Amino acid sequence: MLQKVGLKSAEELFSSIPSDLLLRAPLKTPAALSEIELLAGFEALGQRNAAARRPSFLGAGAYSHYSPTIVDHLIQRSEFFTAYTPYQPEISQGTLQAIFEFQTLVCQLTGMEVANASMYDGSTALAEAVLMAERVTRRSKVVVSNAVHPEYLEVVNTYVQHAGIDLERFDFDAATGQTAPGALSSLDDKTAAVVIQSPNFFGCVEDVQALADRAHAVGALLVVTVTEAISFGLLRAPGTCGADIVVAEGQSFGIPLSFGGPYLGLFAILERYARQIPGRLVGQAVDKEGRRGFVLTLATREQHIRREKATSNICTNEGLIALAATIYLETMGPRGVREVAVQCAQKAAYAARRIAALEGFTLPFTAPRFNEFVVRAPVEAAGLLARLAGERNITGGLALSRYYPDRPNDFLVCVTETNSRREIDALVDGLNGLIS
Amino acid sequence: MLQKVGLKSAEELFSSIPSDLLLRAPLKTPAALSEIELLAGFEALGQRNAAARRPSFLGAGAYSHYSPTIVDHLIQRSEFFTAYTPYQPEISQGTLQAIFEFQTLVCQLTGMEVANASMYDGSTALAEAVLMAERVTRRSKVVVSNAVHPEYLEVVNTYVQHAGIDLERFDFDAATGQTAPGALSSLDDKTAAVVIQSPNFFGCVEDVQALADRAHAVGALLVVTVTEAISFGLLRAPGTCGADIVVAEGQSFGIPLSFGGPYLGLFAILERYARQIPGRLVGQAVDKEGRRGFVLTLATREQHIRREKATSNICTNEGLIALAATIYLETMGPRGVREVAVQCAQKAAYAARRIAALEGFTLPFTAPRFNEFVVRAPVEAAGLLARLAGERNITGGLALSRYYPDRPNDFLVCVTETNSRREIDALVDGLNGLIS
Amino acid sequence: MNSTNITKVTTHPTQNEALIFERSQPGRVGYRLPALDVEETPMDELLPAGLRREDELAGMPEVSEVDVIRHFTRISTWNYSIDLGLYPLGSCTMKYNSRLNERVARIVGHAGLHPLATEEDSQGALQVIYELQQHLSEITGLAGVSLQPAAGAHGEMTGVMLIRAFIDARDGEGASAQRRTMLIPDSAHGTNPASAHLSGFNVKTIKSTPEGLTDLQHLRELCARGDIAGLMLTNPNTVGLFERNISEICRIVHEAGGLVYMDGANMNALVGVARPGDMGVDVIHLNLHKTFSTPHGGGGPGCGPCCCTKELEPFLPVPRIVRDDERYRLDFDRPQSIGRVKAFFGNFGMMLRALSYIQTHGPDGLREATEAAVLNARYIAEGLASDYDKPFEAPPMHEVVFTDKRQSRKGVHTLDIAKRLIDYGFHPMTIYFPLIVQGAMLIEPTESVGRQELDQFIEAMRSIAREALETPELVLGAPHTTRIGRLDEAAAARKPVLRWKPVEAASAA
Amino acid sequence: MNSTNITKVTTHPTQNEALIFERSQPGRVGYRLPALDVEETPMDELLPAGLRREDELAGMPEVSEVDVIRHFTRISTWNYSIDLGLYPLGSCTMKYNSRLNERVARIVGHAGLHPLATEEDSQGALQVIYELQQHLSEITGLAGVSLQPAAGAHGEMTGVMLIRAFIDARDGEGASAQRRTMLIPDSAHGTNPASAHLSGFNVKTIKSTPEGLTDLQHLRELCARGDIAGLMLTNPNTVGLFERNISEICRIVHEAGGLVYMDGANMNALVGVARPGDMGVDVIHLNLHKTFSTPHGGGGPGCGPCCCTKELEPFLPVPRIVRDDERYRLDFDRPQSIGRVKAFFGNFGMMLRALSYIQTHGPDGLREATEAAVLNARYIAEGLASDYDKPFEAPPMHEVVFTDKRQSRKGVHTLDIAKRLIDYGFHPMTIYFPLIVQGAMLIEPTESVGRQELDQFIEAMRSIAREALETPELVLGAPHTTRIGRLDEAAAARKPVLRWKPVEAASAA
Ligand SMILES: Cc1ncc(COP(=O)(O)O)c(C=O)c1O
Ligand SMILES: Cc1ncc(COP(=O)(O)O)c(C=O)c1O
Repeated sequence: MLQKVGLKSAEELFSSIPSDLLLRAPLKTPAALSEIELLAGFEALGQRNAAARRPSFLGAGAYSHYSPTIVDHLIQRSEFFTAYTPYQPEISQGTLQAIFEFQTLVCQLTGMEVANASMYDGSTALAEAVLMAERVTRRSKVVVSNAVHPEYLEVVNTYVQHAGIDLERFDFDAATGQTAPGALSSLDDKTAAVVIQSPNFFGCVEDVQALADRAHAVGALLVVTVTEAISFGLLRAPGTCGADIVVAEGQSFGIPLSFGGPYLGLFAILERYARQIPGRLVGQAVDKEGRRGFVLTLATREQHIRREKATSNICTNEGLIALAATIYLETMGPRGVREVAVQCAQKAAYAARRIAALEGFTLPFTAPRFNEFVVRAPVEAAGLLARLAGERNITGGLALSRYYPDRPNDFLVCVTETNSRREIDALVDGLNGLIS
Repeated sequence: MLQKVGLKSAEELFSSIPSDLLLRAPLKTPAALSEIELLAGFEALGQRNAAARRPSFLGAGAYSHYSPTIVDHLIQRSEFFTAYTPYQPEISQGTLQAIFEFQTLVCQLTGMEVANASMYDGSTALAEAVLMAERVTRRSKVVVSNAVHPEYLEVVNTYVQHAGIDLERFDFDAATGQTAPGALSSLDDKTAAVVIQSPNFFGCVEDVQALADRAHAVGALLVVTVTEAISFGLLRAPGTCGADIVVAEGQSFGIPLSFGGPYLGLFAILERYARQIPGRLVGQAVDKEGRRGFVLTLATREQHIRREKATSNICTNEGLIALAATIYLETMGPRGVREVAVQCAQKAAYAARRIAALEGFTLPFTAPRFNEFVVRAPVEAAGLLARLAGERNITGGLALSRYYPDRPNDFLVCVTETNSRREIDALVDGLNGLIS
Repeated sequence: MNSTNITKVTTHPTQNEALIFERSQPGRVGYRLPALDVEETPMDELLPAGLRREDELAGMPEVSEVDVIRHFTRISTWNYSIDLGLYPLGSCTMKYNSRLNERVARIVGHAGLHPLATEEDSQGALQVIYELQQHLSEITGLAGVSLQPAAGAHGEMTGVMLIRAFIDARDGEGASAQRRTMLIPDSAHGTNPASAHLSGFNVKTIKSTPEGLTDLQHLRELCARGDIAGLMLTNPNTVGLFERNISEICRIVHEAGGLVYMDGANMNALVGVARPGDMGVDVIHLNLHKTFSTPHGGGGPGCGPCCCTKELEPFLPVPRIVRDDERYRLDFDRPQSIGRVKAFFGNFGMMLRALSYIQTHGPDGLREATEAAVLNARYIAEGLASDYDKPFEAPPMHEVVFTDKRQSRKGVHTLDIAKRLIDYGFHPMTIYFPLIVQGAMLIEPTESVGRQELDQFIEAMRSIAREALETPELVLGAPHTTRIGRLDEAAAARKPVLRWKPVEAASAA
Repeated sequence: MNSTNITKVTTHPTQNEALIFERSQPGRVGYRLPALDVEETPMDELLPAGLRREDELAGMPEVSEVDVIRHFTRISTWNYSIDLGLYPLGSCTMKYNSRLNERVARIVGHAGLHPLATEEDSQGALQVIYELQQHLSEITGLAGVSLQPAAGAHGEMTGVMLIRAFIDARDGEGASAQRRTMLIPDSAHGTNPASAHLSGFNVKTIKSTPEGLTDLQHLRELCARGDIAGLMLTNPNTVGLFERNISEICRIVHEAGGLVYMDGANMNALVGVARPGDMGVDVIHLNLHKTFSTPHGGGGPGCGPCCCTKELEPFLPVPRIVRDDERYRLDFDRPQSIGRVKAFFGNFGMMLRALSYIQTHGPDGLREATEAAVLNARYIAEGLASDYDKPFEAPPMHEVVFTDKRQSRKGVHTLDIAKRLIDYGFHPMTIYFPLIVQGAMLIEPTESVGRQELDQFIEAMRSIAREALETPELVLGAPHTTRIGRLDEAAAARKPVLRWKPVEAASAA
């Protein structure tokens, strides 16, 4: 082939690169490995991730849910996972129809009118929601609850730092754990949005409607974030409580924990803001013979057309993860999603009741919860959890000191349908045993 | 739907079954399990198969070889694994073309002219070969080497017990481990076939040509069995040494051990016997416009046409396993198959050398070997191997007492490319340590 | 102007994927192995040159990994499969193959277990086999179970050999030599007579009645001759009808000193509803790759357990898998056994899947599957009754047979209808089987299909019936939508080309 | 008579698979969960009624497991994919996605690891991240690497924010406020200006020369104004040419006080051959889903590492993953960091795959892949030169751009050629990008294709060129072989239907 293109050596392929820029030695990356060796290496590394095989009560933005076997099987169809963005609809209808179903499912779950084809994850979806609120309202102040996931808050901070947006924080009630509408004192006609999370970072379910009313009273939008998307199965849909933008982390829908990614940002809005939404949208279309098909649509919002004036810079999104979530949701159906949600809530209630009954442990927050709750230990939580892991082989939850140095004894416990009663009892036993 | 077919209840569906035959109570099979529970149950059972995760030197008809990742991935394409026998060629060309490639590969490996679409496994393929030899020669005596896999011999016995075939056995040389042409004293003009295995059960490579000459001298066929099909990569093809029928176990071609099945019977013959071959055959064909396609062919040999006069009763064969072997062989290619074979032989030679050097251990057979060899321990082998497993976590081989009570101290060691030098050294160390 | 011609492109890579051998490029490789990590022995020391092959495996394809992926992905698209829709092959029970079962079969503790591991080291696998035996015993109502046979026909051979061994033991070799007749209905699957023959029996054919059932009168006559070893009966039979005289049939055979073998290929009509053991059946084989959903895999692997009465149990193949308290072990000590029918223990991977199927369904689920399978067949029977002739009146169980009588008057035959069905997006039904029905079309929907798709299928079949009247050439020329048209099978058999050869070699030959 | 019409059946289930919502049947389920194993809390105690949803998730589909399998298997057949053949989308690097990498990503110890596990409990994963950082640093010649960004555009945003943070730190907030101009060539990908805008920069466009390179003169002019923060340059650029003046370009920008951002989407032309860090580039993003083979997945997920010089490293997102002796840990103590750009650590699953890619190839394999990718593009450039106009003379690197100038004289445009290519069994190239080329057709074959298939592609393109002359209506009406024809995108955008609604609701609306 070199001959055919008139070259004598592979080097000549790079003759347009000035020779002083050419590498003279091979890269110092590891020598080529065979499959056997490579797999053994990654297996060994996996063994060093001790938490991956341990009963776990970690949540806080990433959740252990059961994923039906067919989910991972179907996303491995070559036709899905080795295709790209459906730029050519005639030859990408599989992907397009799946996204259209995804958008519909997200609308149904959130109670919203329009959903996009996905964002990177919950945190970046929230940041984009804040930017969108500014575009929609042309106001520059955004008031954010302190009970939003701390890492989400950090991401929002990063995204808006050069966007001329003032972020203000408002606090939650120390007794209930809910953000207090009363704390929303600074709302005014410069406020673009009020941003909350429900269930919030501490597992407390917010009074979304009350907060929506407060926001709407000054003409601001209510942005609701959800990190535990399975809660849609049991909790009132934000769209029926006044939310204007709902963003969520979709990882709960059958996506592996995978040390934090790839996950799935859900983004849903009211129809009137459709032309301001970031990301891709799939819409219905017909061909000349009237046959239904699907296409990428409203592309004029996007970077490849609008460049710096686009609603977002996003291009590659989370396609395959959105497909996995779609398959998960369609397999589980309304009953399944509800049953998972109910089991999560039931098991969390059981765990909370049993832990609360332990000598020395309290639950500092009183608000209704879904499947996460804060526990206050009689000792420093990080140390307690480390001992629980080492001595009882249980990951008991997240020490809140990671984000809140002023809460040394608190930890966040998450219970899902994958935690058996035996595991919960072992957790309770372990906490009790390590303290007494 | 019941209504639509004019019924009132599901029971009525079974009204043609006399009521005294109807089950009145549910079956006493286990209660339905969810995916989570079921997987946990099978995982727990898998944990009780201690040998599955241990470095192992077991062979003797089932071999640990590395299977490239794409093999298992591709056979899980719905289009392959949820299809059936390609009765309707227009809608089964994928399966048919793959089988045609399989047949070609089997011919290339064995050096034969025609191969079928597979038999159940090596042992039943051998039994069918014996039956075929009788059909081809119209003679009734079959002379079988004692160095054929003992379980294969048992299967042949079962198959021929009502076929009017006399099986005679002939012995191997106690010093070399090879079957001795000299032992073939009873060959005569009633002999339909001489049956050997090479490498034989003790790992010794037979002198196929010499045995073929002996068989042919009396007008008998030579049937060659191979249990370790990777040996085709290095050893002379039986077809170039006078074999008339070659059968083999194809498990070595990327098929999991899976406690003995499903495996893959290879069956290859000289072209002149094609109409006597058992099992399915795929052949090339053309459509009206001259396009090439493939069809099941020479069906008049088969049970669905010829019924009791068929060349075999086989119907369902090992389709998907044949596909896996095809993918394996095409991925490895000639170089890969040869390299695996060479590594097996090299590593076995290394292991044999090191074990032979141990105080108290000898190798009773002197013939050339491929990747298996018999070791004679200074103590009873079964007990030694049990200690090796328990104390050193190594499955050291097969105690021959399982089949040969008169060989209490012998065990068969198999080494493949998956056994690292570290494992071999640990085996040698272990044997040494447990004895001294 | 023919619009197909102008728009159709003949060089489409997916549609024209060649044989892999034709894609071979010297030097390409698709594998990566670790380097040899032991001291190398000189080749001649390893093996004398005379024993080594010299051809370097010439002719085997040299391709890259992505070549292999594209090759098989492309040719896979030429297949129909259950996952694409209804696959109504009668007698084959093409039901959904659960992905969960595939996952189970790949658990390392099972997939990586060597068959010659010690009992101690394989307790989990032995328990799998033991439990599946127990469940199949419960489902069939028969005490003895061997999972060794690799497929239905293999189970048949095993079962028939049991009968022979039992009779030999009962009557003594000399006396039993007079009992060498196996009765088999004319509607039976070809494997039945072939298996009987393998066991040294002479096959006699029993007629079916006009209702599609075993002719009792004929059976009595044949039994009266004193030479029968047994009867091989499929139930529901191959026209989809339950042999309602089964108890009487068994009585007749038993009274004549014979045993009753039931071909259990159609157990999908009975699981949880009725048990062969309760009917008087002595031996049965099951097809785990039909009733118990293990994948058909383009033609296998299968698993054909043989189940039998207590009386026949001593004759089952060795080793048996038995339980002593909490320990499972191999029992080789069965002096009356017919022997081994396969190396090792049978197709263990299929057993895992079948056990998973049974555990997934539970007792109610198993029965519900049966009900749905039968209901679906009834629905099709009903839906096609107006357009196709049914040779038998009685409502069918899990499959229904039609004939092409009405269509053949216009020159359209079963084969044509089958091929035209492909254009409608369905796999054809089983055709020309059973042999007793002229132009048989045997349709088995299984439980794995919803009403919507049944309606689509019925509509397609009715539409073809209309086409057979109005535009028969459309049906006769079908399929029109596949890569290739009907292939010349006769020519293929006349001068068989059974393998690829390099061009030079091929032209030289 | 139109033969398509007579033979085409419109009810084909696979071709007509409906939306899943249209298949819903009340009561059907596809899941099985264990029974609740704790004492149940009364619902009202669990959650006040006012907080619970009341709609029972109405509208969500109720289907069985096999319904789901068939639904997705069927619609999957409407997609083209890499595994079917050449997917020459320029700028997207549609290379083979190794199955081994998929297996690696599913190893339980990785796939099951929670991102908030303690450092102690996640040493394996932290090592994966650390090692990949090291390798990417070696490959780019840049010292600092963050794997946090989730895709290329995200990496751009991160990189541009680094530039801003660096300038703010260097010049002080007040002074740096004067430097708010980001220069971007007219040929750049749309994400570049969008990302610059997100970081508060004003975009100024630089022209390209007739040779397809950055106009140095224009660059100097723009740099002379004293307000530039930097330049975002793609190299090789989006017309597939290496910016041979790259060192000079970097010098000009640096002298003007700006920094150079390189869009690394085209690194498949450079890995193992030349390093951005050696060229003077300050920041770059990589697309692991392009150069490092992680699957495109129908539009993601990606992973867009941001690599930068030592000077910029303090500004990278937190946490950094660092090594202390044999221990890996998260370093949050970076006071100058721009902050977090994503929760947790980025798309870890993609990092596993990319690391596996690097380990599989080894240094030589990485370079060979680059060589093959460039050679293949050259081969296409050569093969199509006689039939299509190339806007730029220079031989291309890993991708080549053509224009439809010649064809459009006959009324056939790039879009038509692209659609016609579908009939020939190929995915179209990238079209109408970059914007500076009239009717651009940007073709990137990657290394994952053999000569045979390149020849088929070239032949297809040349055949289309002939058709454009001889039977243009054939090209204008393409594709002819797909389920549906060209869709009316304008109408779809005018009255967008962005979700399914139940028929009543839809008609009420
Ligand atoms: C009625 C009947 N009996 C026996 C068999 C043989 O079963 P197998 O193909 O598993 O050998 C079949 C299957 O094809 C069958 O349909
Ligand atoms: C040149 C170029 N830059 C940037 C991007 C954006 O990368 P991503 O899609 O990963 O966000 C792309 C990819 O589409 C690209 O081709």
